[in-house]
Amino acid sequence: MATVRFGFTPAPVHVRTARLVAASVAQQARLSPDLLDEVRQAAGEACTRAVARHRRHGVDALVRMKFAIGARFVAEVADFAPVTRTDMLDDAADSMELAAGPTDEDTLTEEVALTLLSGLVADLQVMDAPNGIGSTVRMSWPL
Amino acid sequence: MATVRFGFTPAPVHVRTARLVAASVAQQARLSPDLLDEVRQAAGEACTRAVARHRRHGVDALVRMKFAIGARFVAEVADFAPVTRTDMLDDAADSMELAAGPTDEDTLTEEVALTLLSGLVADLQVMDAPNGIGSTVRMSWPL
Amino acid sequence: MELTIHTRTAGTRTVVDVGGEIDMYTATSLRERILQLLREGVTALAIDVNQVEFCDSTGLGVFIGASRRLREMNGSLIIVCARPQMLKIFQLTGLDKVLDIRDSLPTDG
Amino acid sequence: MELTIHTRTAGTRTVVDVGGEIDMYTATSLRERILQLLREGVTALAIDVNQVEFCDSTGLGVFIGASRRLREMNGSLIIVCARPQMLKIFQLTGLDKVLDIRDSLPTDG
Ligand SMILES: Nc1ncnc2c1ncn2[C@@H]1O[C@H](COP(=O)(O)OP(=O)(O)O)[C@@H](O)[C@H]1O
Ligand SMILES: Nc1ncnc2c1ncn2[C@@H]1O[C@H](COP(=O)(O)OP(=O)(O)O)[C@@H](O)[C@H]1O
Repeated sequence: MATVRFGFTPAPVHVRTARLVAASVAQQARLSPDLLDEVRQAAGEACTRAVARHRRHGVDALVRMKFAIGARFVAEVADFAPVTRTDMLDDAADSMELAAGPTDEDTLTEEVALTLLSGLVADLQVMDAPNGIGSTVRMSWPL
Repeated sequence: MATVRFGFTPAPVHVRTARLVAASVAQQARLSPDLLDEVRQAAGEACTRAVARHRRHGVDALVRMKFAIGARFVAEVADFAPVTRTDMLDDAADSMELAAGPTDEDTLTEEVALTLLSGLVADLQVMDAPNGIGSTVRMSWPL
Repeated sequence: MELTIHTRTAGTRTVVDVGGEIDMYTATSLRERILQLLREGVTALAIDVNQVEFCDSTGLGVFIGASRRLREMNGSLIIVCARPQMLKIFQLTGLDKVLDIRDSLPTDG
Repeated sequence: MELTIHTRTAGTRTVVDVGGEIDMYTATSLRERILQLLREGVTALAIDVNQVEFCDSTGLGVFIGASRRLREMNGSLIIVCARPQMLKIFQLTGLDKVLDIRDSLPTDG
């Protein structure tokens, strides 16, 4: 099974490269061309959410993205920001909550990103680290 | 200083993504547009050499590429294949040696890649790991 | 691809034409441009996203923020969008029910 | 971008027209095509690289291998190249002194 990893200092500019990487790796894995835009957007959203979380908590550690090419195409994006109680309650807010919701930009971005991911990706898991530091977005698509 | 990392299972197809990553990271670091093709080719050559070395020695470990964006734009590509005596003697062969040289494809690729890198990149270092496992190509360009 | 932002007037409404990619890297300049218009007293705003090639959650966040601020000011925000790719992300997030999205600018401005 | 390989005849010479990207991923198919021509008895070969967008060391390795094999067979290899980007990598490696590189196909085939 092939693995591709991409890690980056949590800055918005690198999320663009992350989208390129996701689309390139997916294309070379021969993912259906219909799914390429979805993978590109989804990987971008997961990285955007991770950068927003690192920024909100002042965490400098690299955001990590990993692809596994096997029976399915699996993408994982891991952040290393503390998991707060609010994060857990607010997972994938509905649109009314979003419209009325947080005014802090990074928190809003995190919620919108999760809501968009929930709508976009059929196989999506968001896992908080057992020790409370970091969360991972795991997504997969058929090959 | 910003860091971007890219790691991949040593297969030729991922070298294409590695070139994309190098060009994208260099462009976003605002490297002079004149140098982008050179960075793309050089990062590709270093990764090609690493994949050839892993393949020749049957090493499955990921090839690693790392970019550091600071006073200069620094790219490092690390492999994890044993350093053999021949490798050291054959560094950056001249064209007559290449033409008469090794018939095994991966060895030829390694030598041509190093020769090309020596011609292409002004600030180039090739370092063998002190323990004899792995080598790193380090290159830098002005920002 | 970089973001382009142009402002024009249509009747009594101020229209912001956006093109390119709206993502975490470019959204700040769009947010700043809109805040500046609100500070200048604009209360009837339209954002035309028909030339947008890519938009992520950060871009949606800018629309949500603008909509919220204009509601507080008793102003109004119209999103002009006929692009299927953009409509899809409004639908996926349910924002099509919260934002006033039209396929073209209303003729009354 | 994928590699394209077309074969034609010009006088007594077999010409392989190559286009796209020659890299570690695509070089194998070019190498195989050339070996097949040699097995079929071709001894006068030209490789036209004027439509090549990108070529790395693996591609150069294919040219070196073809040149070496043809020399052993008392055959001849011409590389047709007028593209500055490609000429640069031949010069950087010194292969311009080892390979017979011409800017167009000689009229005697
Ligand atoms: N995307 C990535 N970018 C950079 N480094 C990474 C990335 N993913 C993992 N690593 C590094 O690789 C090593 C192995 O990480 P680990 O989490 O055990 O990998 P895996 O997720 O494959 O089990 C760690 O030391 C970590 O620093
Ligand atoms: N390009 C890369 N891709 C994936 N993982 C990497 C990469 N570079 C480093 N790592 C992982 O990150 C961790 C830190 O590696 P290290 O070599 O100490 O980094 P550095 O080169 O920054 O000192 C290691 O566990 C290694 O597995």
